[in-house]
Formats: sequence, C-alpha cells, structure tokens
Amino acid sequence: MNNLIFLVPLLPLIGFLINGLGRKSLSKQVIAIIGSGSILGSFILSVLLFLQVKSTGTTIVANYFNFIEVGNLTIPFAFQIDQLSSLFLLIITGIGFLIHVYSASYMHDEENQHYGRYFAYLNLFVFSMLLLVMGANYVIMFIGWEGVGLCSYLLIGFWFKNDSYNYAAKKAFIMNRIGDLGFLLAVFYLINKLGTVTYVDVFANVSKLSSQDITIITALLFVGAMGKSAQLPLYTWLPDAMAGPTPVSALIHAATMVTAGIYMIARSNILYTMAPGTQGFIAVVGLVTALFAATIALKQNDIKKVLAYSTVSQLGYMFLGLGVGAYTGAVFHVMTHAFFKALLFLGAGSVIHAMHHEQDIRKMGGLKKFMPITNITFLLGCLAIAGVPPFSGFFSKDEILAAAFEKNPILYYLGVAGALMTTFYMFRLYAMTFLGKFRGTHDQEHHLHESPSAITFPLIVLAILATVGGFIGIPEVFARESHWLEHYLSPIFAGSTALVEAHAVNHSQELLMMGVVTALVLVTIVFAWNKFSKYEATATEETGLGKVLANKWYVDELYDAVIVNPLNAFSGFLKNVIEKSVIDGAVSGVGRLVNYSSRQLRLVQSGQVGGYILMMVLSMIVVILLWINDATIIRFISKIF
Amino acid sequence: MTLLALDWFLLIEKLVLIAVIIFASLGIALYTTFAERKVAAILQDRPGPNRAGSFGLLQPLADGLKLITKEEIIPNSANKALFILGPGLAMTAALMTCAVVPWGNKVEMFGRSIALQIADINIGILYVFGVVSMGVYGVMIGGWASNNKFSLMAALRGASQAISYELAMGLSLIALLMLTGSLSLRKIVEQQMMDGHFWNIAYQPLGFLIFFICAMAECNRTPFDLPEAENELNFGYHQEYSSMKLGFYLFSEYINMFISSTIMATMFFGGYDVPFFNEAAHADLGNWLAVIGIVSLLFKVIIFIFVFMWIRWTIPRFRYDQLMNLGWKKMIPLALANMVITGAVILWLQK
Amino acid sequence: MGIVQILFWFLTALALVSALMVLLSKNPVFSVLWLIAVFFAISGHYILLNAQFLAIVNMIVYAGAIMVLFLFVIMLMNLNKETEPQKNIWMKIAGAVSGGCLLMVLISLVKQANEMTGKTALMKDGNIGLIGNLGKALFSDFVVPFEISSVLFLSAMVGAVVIGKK
Amino acid sequence: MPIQYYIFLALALFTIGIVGVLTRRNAIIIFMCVELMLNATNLLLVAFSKMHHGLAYASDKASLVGIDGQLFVFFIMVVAAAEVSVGLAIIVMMYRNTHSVDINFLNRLKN
Amino acid sequence: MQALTTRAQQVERKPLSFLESIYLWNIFKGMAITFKHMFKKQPTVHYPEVKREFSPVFRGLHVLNRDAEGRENCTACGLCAVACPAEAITMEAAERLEGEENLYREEKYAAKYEINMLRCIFCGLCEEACPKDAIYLSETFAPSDYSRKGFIYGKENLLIPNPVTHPTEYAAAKGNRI
Repeated sequence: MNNLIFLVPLLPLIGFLINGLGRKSLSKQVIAIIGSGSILGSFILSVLLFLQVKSTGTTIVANYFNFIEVGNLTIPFAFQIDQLSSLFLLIITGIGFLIHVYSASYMHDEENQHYGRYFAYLNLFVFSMLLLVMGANYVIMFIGWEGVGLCSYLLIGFWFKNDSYNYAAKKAFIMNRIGDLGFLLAVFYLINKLGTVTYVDVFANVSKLSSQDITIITALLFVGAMGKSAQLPLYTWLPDAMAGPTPVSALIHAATMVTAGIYMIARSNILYTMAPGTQGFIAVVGLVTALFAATIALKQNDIKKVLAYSTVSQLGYMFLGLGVGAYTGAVFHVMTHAFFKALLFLGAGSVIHAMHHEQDIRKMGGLKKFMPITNITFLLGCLAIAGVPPFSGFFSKDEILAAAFEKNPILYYLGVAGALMTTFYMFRLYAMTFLGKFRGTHDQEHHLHESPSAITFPLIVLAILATVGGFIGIPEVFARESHWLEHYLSPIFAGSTALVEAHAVNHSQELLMMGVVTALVLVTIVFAWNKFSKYEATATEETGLGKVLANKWYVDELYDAVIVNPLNAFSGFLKNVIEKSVIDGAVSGVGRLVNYSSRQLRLVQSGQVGGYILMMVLSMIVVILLWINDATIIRFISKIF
Repeated sequence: MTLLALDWFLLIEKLVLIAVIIFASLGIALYTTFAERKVAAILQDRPGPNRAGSFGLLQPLADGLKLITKEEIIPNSANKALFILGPGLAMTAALMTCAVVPWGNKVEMFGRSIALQIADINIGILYVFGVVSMGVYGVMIGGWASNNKFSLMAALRGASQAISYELAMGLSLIALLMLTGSLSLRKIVEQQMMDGHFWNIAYQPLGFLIFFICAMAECNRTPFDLPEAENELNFGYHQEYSSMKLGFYLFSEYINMFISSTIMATMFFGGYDVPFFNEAAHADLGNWLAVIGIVSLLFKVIIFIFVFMWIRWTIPRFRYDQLMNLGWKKMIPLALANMVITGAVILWLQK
Repeated sequence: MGIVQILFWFLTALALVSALMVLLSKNPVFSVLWLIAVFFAISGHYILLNAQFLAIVNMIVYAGAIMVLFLFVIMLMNLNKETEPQKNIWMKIAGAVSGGCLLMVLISLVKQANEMTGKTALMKDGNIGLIGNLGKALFSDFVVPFEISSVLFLSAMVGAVVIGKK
Repeated sequence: MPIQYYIFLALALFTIGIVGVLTRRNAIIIFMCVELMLNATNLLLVAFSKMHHGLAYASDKASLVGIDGQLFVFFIMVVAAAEVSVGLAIIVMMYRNTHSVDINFLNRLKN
Repeated sequence: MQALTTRAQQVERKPLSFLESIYLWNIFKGMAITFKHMFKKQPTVHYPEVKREFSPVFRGLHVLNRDAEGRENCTACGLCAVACPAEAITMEAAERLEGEENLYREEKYAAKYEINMLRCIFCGLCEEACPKDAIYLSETFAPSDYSRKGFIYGKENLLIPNPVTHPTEYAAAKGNRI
C-alpha cells in the first residue's frame, strides 16, 4: 500500500494530461469517464490509505527524490500520510469525485473542446490539492498551494470570453498571490532559522525557535491562509469567484481549496499553540469575518453570492476554532462544511441549471413542486448549516462555539449571533427559492424540471453525508469517549493539547447553551420561513443598513478608494515619471553608451575573414609568448637580430 | 627503395635500363602510329602506307620528321610556359608508368643479376594509378594554356572522362588484388607463373573487361575519344598545338596505349609468362629465358594494341552523356559487384 | 652527405620554394601548379621516410584528385591574373609580419623543447609505412574510424551535389 | 634525419599557409593554403611516427610502433578530400551568386 | 501534324534494353564484321606501278595533230570553238607564208590556239566538229600546275611532237589512236 501512495496524485495528473491533450479528439463521454474515473481511483486509494492509517495509526512518509539540493538545504519530494492528511484526502477525492460526476452532466452543453478543458482543469486542481495535502514539507505544500491558485484562476475564468469573469479570475489570482507571498516568506524564514521545511523536523525542533520567530512565522503563514481561505481583508475574491461554473464553486470555493488555509494551520498547530498572540489574532479575524460575511449574506439576492458569503462566514468559524485552539473542531467543521456546502452549491447549481442560468432568487420561488429531490436535499443542507441537531453542522459548530466559550464568552456570544444570522439568510434563501409561487417568466416555468440523475445522485449522497456526518464527532456531553474524530486526530494535535491545560466547560452549562442556541435557531427558521415564503418582488429601494449590506459594506469600493486608487496613482507616477525619466533614462543612457562604444568597436569587426584570422594569429603569438619562458624567448630573439 | 642506396653499379644499371625502356617505348609508340594506319587500312580493305621504305616501314620516321620540321606556333594570347609544359607533362606521365612493369625474368650480365624492371616497389599498381592520375594535368594545362574556349572545353571533357574512368579502373583491380594479395607487379606475374595457377583472366573475366574498357577511356581511344574528336567537337585540347608539341600529345597517347596494354598483359595475362611452358624447368636456357619472356610479353602487348585498333576502326564514338552514364552507372556498379562477389567467394573458399 | 641528405635538402628546398610560389603567383592556375609541386615534394619526403603508401596516396588523392578539382573550378571560373583580387599592401605586410612572428615564436619554442633534441626520424628502414602493415592496422584497430570516414565521404558527396545543384 | 629538421620544415610550410590565408583574397587560394597547412601537419605526423618507430625498431625489427601516426595522416587526407568537395561546391555557389571569389564580398559576418 | 507525304516514317525511339545498353553484344558483332574484312581482297590498284586500262572512248587532254610529215592539220576554221559548249577554245588565224609549207598543211593556220583546261569539260565535241582531224582528245589526264594561268594551254602544250624529228615522243603521245 505504501508504495502506491504516489498513485493518488498521479491518477488525476494522468487524467489531466489525457483530457488536456485529447480535448479535441476525445468524445465527451470518454472525457467524463477519464476525468471522474481518475478521481474515483484516487478516492479508492485514499480510502485504503485511510483504513490503513486508522488501523495502524502510524505516519507514512514516502520519500521519492530530492527536489532541491542546495548547500546544506535538502528538500525532498516526499509525501506524508497521517491522520490529518488521510482525512483531507477522503474529503478531497470523495467530494471531488461527486462533483466530477455532477459536472459530467452539468457541463454537457459545452463544446467538446471546452468540456475536455474543463475536466483537465478539474483534474489538475484535484492533483494540486492532493499535492498540497500530501506533501511532507512546506515546499511541496507550496507547490500544491500555487497549483490550486492557478487552477482556481483557470476555472473562474473558464468562460474566458466574458471580460468580467476574467476580471474575477484575475482578482482571485492576485488576492491569492498576496497571501502566497506571506506563505513564501514564512517558508524562507523557516529555512533561515531551522534549515529544514519538513514537517517532522520542523515540529521536532520547534523548541529551538524563539517565541518571536514563531510569532512571525505563524503570522506570515496566516497571511497565506487569509488569502487562500478568504479571510478578512482578503476575502473579496471568493464571492467574485462565483463567475466560474457552479460545480467549480462547489469544489473549490466550498469544499476544498479554501480549506487549504485551515489544513495548513491545523498541520502547523504546534507552532500556533506556541504563539498565543497569533492565535488570538486568528480568532478575532475569524470571528469578524464570520459576522461580517454573514451580515452581507443577509441582503444578497444572487443565489451563489449568498452561498459564497456563507462560505466566507463558515470559514471564519473555522478560523475562530483554530484561534481558540479547537483544532479538531475546526477540522470537523471543515469536513461537515464540505458536505453541506458542496451540497448547497450543487443544489444551487441544479436550480440554476433548471432556471437556465438565472441566479437571482427574487425571480425564483415555488421550485419545490418542480424539483423535489433538489428541494429536499437543499433543505437538509440548510438545516445542516443552520446547526439544527442532529444534522452535522450542529456538532461541528457547537464544538467550535464551546471552545470559544472556554476562551472568552464574548467570542461565544458573537459566534452565536453569527450562527443565527446564518440560519436566517439560509432559510431566506431556501424560502425564496423553493417556497411560494414562481416569479420567473412563463418560458422559464415551462422548462422547469428535475435535474438528471448524474446531478441528483451527488446531491443525495451529499445530503446523506450532511445529515449523518456529524455523528463522528458527538460531544462528550452526550456520551463519554464518543468523539471519534477527536480520538482519531489526537496524534496530530497531541503536541498542542499537551501544551494547553484542559479545562472543560461543565456539562450542564454546555447542555444549557446547546438548548438555548437550538431554540434560537428554530425560532429564526420559523421567522425566516414565514417572512420569505410569501415574498413578493417589490421595487422599493433598500435603505439604511440594508443598502449598506446589499452593497457588501462597500468593501470593494473601500478597497478601491484606499488601496486600488492610490496604488493606481502611485503606479501612474512610477510609470510616467520615474520609469520614463529615471529608469528609462538610465537604461537608454547605458544603451546609448553601449551603442556608441559598439560603433567604435565595430570597426574592428570588418566582417572580413582575413582580419579575423590575423587577429587569431596575433593572439596565438601572444599566448605562446605568455606561455613559454620569457628569458629564453628574449635570448632567442636577441640571437636572431 | 634500393634506388636510394649509393650503389653506383646499380645506378648505372638502372640508368641503362631506364634509357633502354624509354627508347623502346618511344620506338614502339612510333611504330604503333604506323600500325594504326596499317591496321585501319587492312580493316578497310586498303593497303595503307607503303611508300616510305618497303611496306612503308619508314613511314613513322617520315611522320616524325614532318612533325619536327613543321613550324612551331605558339599563339600570342597563350600562356607560354604552360603551353610548353602541357605536352611535356603528358609525355612524362606516360613514360613514368613503365617504371614498375616487369619486362622479363632476371638476366645474368657482367656477373650481376639484373632484374628487368626499373623498380620493384611495394605499391606497384598504386604507383601506376598515381602516375595515370598525373596524366590529366597534361591535358588540362595544355587545354587551358591555349587560351581557346574549345581547347578548354575539350580539356575539361578529357579530364572529367579520365577521372570518371579511373574510379572504375581502380575498383575493377581491387577484386584482382584481393586474389593476389600483393600490389607488386612482379609478385603478381610470378603468382601467375606458378604451377596450378592460371592467368588471372580466368579468375577475373569481368574485372578484365572493365579494366580494358577503362583503359581504353584513359587512353582516349575510340569509342571514348571525345577529348579529341576532330571534326565533330572542333578538335580537342590540342587544337592550338602544332609541330612537335602536337606530336608529344599524340605520342604520349600511343605510349599510354602501349603501357596500358603492358599492364593488362601483366595483370591478367601472365606478363612475361609463356603459356604451356614451364620456365622453372628450363633454367638451363639462362638469359634466353628472359628473352623468351620479353618476346612473349611483347607478343601479348601487340595483340592488345591490335585489339585497341580493331575496336577503334569498328565502333563509332559515344555521345558524351552516354560516356558518362557508362562510366558512372554501369562500370562502377559492375566493378563494385565484381568486388563484392570476389570477396564473398574468397571468404567462402577460405571458410 | 649521403644521398638521403642530398635528397632531403633538395626536397625541402623544393617544398619551401613551391609553397612560397603558391603565395606569390598572381595567376591562380600557377598557384595550383606550384601547390602540386609542394605535394610532390612532400610525397618525396614520405618516400624518404619509407612511407610508401602515404606517398602514393598523397599523390593520388591530393595531386591527382583534389588539385584537379581546384584546377577545374579555377578554369571554369576563368580566373586569371587580371581578375585576381589583391589585398591592400599594408594588409599584406601585416600578414607576412605576423606570420613571420608566429614562425619565429614557434621555432624558438621547438628549440627549447628538450624532448625533441637528439631525436631522429628513422629514414629508410622500418616497415610501418608499407601497405600490408598499414592495411592490417587500418582494418583491425581503426576499422570503426575507417567506416565512419566512409560515411563522412558519402555525406560530403551528397552535400556537394546538393550545394552544386542549387 | 634529426626530427627537428622535419619540425622546422613543417612549421615553415604551416606558416606559409597561414601567411597565404592572411595575404590573399581569392577564396580558392585561401582554401589551397589550408590544404598546405594540412599537409604540413601530415608531414610532421609521418616524421613523428618514424621517430617513435625508430626507437622501437632498434630492439624489435617487426615492431609496429608509430603506425597510428601514419593512419592519422590517412584519415586527415580523407577528411581533407571531403572538405574540398564540399568547400569547392560552396565556392562555386558563391561564384554563381557574386560572380567573384573575393572573400571580401563575404562580409556578412559584419551585420 | 499531318504528314506531307506518305513516305514519312516515324522513327522509333525506344529506350535501350539492358543488353543493348551494355553495348557489348553489338560491339562484338561489329568487330566480327570488321575482322572479316581483314581477309577480303583489296580492290586497290597500285597506281604508279600498275595502271588501269583505259576504255577506247576515254577523253583526256587535247592534242593538236600533225600529219605524217609533221605539218599542223589545223586551219583555224573555228568550228571547234563554235562547237565547244564550255567556250574554252580561242584561236587566232594567220596566213601561211612562203617557206612555211613544211609547217602547216593548209594556207591558213592557227597562229594562236588556246584551250582553258579549267573550263573544258572534256565532252569531245571539238573533236567531232573538226573537219581536218586537227584536234582530238588523248589518254593523258590529271594535269597539275601551281597557278590557274598554267591551265590555259597554248599551242606549245597542245601540239603533238613532230613525227619526223621526234618519232618516239610522237608515238608515245599518239598512243593507241588511229
């Protein structure tokens, strides 16, 4: 089994190559089979790996070759399979496979060539993500990190004929670049301080680092995570990334790529545990992001935008979990979130598909009777994300909130507020989409239909997962030693848990908190249900806070005003003044100097072979003269004359 | 090279030999011109020259006299030095070839054993090729120095013909050399004289045919006399020549014919070997054995010369493209095939 | 002074004079003819060194084939004294002087090379120059270079034809 | 003969070749000078081969020491012949294009 | 193109077959033919030693005849000149003087008699026209000279030797005529 590890990322890579190169010659069916099949293969291997890790509990490090070998620094190309990465492998390949299946049907209207391109990108994405997760050091992780960035750029701009989509793609790419810079700096810092980037070595030698170093490293790494996982202030790319095809949104922006930051921090948990300052910062950023995005989501009318902001919000929860030291909770939430968010996105995709690419929920409604399966699965997803027990979201979110309460009750209260907002906008979305009566055109109504089985199958599978997925992490409150996930991941977080003394909230308080939150959630659901199931389109402008929220707190405008415009002005100054007169002047001056001296030197280059040979002979003479003993030659010459 | 040892008797002996052979060659060439006319006449049912001397035997002398006493003309625009050098080179090259030909057995004279060969060198036949390739210069220089377009064209024609056929000639001999295993002409003759050995013609009929044709081309004999096609191609490289310089050119050609006949007789027909006559058993004949050998060789040579003439007065000349096609597309592949087959057979026999 | 010495000095003088005449002749045809003389002199040296095969090959290949090609080309182009391009006199002097310097430097180099003093080349003895020995060495130890050189020849032939046909 | 005589002779021939290349403008003459240089090296190779052979010959008459030098000469001749065939073809091409064999017309290296 | 006559034949230009392109076979055939000629009888007449018989009507150079006493027959009547199709004959007449009876048979004789041998076509019409048998065509032929002038034969070239003074030459010149 160990020697098959390399196959896990290799299969998607092969799929990428075949689909990419054969996109014009292969039929759609073949492309879909290759694309999905390679992921299925990876998934099967991942399951085997997971089972192995689960049964033996050991960490496998597969060393392949030395990727970089400079001086004392040796960076091997190695994969590390342990509890954390095997879990992520399952999520990536499993959900990835479902999304591939979904895409096979969803993208069927594309031209053959673009269909192949789509699957090639998708496979490349999975490959990069697997590389990111499986890498045994930060550099391999960085390769995957960059790879997913690239793939997200390619996939967001998949319909590259639309300029605004390209703009969104570029935005995502640049935002990610800002974060990547932090990651890269952190890696360099690590290399500088420790001389190694391999996880095992780094974590073993953590004690050699001063707390300041750790803070800097963790902060820089977190900057990377902020970019990749769309945290404030680098979150704006994610909503815009909805430009890509819906399955892409589901795969990248819900289930996998954005969780890379979580994975990275969870992977480096020891470092973070030793840097409480950074951890606090993360908690604050996560919470603020969660609330901030939730408020924006309240007023969005685009079905995918709502989901996108909810993703940002949920990611904020995960960072909150990481920030308060609930690494297991964060990972747990990653997993459940992957289930229900993928489900929601795919459901949204199904809706959009049925509505012929209409994304405005104000023009939907009453889809319940047209699309029963989508309706039910979507409802299950909403319940899960709202945290209604016993759906999966309840367990994971509860774990994070409980941990936050332990840290600071304020974090808890704000978190609960965010959770209620989440419930509200999700049910607003559900109600406006599926309940009430249809508000779209007659033509659209005529064509409404349930999606084909390739689309509904993943929905059903994901719905089941979203419903029962939480049971792998039942809190201690309900049953002792029942938190399987915590048990499973404990080796990874062993170092961190050892550092932090455990002080659990007592059970009665916890049960009370759960009850109150559940009640509030249910109330919110009822409220939203009632309010929006009878929604009628009105022409009234939003006012006040509503307008601010609908405009996403004017963050994009703020960024434009604060960062983009001054930067543009500065760039303009650099371009027009500095570049033209100073740099160009210097460059052209050097050029002119070279030009002038060349023109003089050119006279030597007559182009006449004879001249060159003369030079050759003369230099031969000089070389020989230099080589042989001067005294003898002088004696010889004086003898001649 | 025994030549270089300071053995004065040897030097004198060789000088005498050289003188004799050169004069003999010249004489034979002289009479070949006569024979040419006579044979032509006989083949055409005419009596031929018969005025000078009985049967016209003094005719060559008369011809020579005529050539010598004619006016020497060197064209004004010609390059004088080269104009004179050209025929000289042609003549020298023609005469130099005889150096390696074994004319007969050793003779005992003045208490010395004299080999009837100027130099028995290790690379005999290669030497012949070397000298033959020099012969081209006489033609080219003469043609160029005349400063006449037609001469130049004829010279180039002649030179390319000579070079083309030299290739096939060499290749045809390689098969023979595989058999003999030696380049020395004397060794080759002695091998043919041995009991149980036939003349090489028996082993190499195709090689001989190719060699013969190529020799004809090298000598510019009909049907390969393109370089000097008198009326059809506006004469040849010697168009501007007159008097003895023209005579040299013509003479060198006849000497070439004589020498190539000798080489053919030596290589393929046993040289000075007398057929059905065991020389080794008649050692008591002494020097007469050598004389018999020389006569035998000369007899073979005369037959060859006759065949040359016979062919000349039978066959019309080739067109130039036919000539080149024959040389490059027929002779060389044939010679190569002959070489390969011979090599294969030798290997097969030796296992 | 034995006959070998006499011949050596004669051939040396012939080679040098002819080589100089190659340069000094205004007419390219004369240059070619002088070069042939150089080759003859060098062949003579080979014979003195008892390298019979090389001597005759030098004659056949260089004098008999290569120089005929040169003559062909020169004659077909109708190059003569009048059309011969001449270098400017200063360039000629520069060339001659630098060449002379090179010769001087090289000779001084050889003069002080101790490895070469007191060594002689075996003149007429020794059989390595005979065709039998050379042939054995050529077709046993050097058979691969020999075959490769035949391929080189073929490609050169093809190349010449292709260039010439354009 | 002393080997140095041969070295000097070869050097002199070689230098004459170089001077020829330097002082002539006719491409064919230059080419011929290159041949002259090749021949100078050939002569030197043969002389050296005989020098080495002479040392071995004193003890073993059948020795083949130094034969490789003469074979090198053989290969040099082969290469020279190939070179000449291609080179002359090139010169003929050049003559067809420029109607001259003056290498001063071949100054494309300049640009 | 339409052939102008029925005699035109298309020349066949087949490529040579292999045997032909080797040339050898045909060469041997040709050589056999020439070799046969070596043994053929030569038709050559070795001229100065052996002469071919003339036919009785052979027409050679002209001869001005004399009678048996050595007198010229010609009376310069001009009939021969009139008859001559090539207009090669000219003459001038003169009167026989006293004491010349032994020279000229008639009272009128040709003081000058010239035949341009380059124009003469040796047709024999002059001989036919002559009423006096004064001119006839001999068996002598192939004259040679260095200039064209020499071919204008005068009386000194044409007159037959005097049978009285030079009987042998006369006989030789007369040949087997009459």
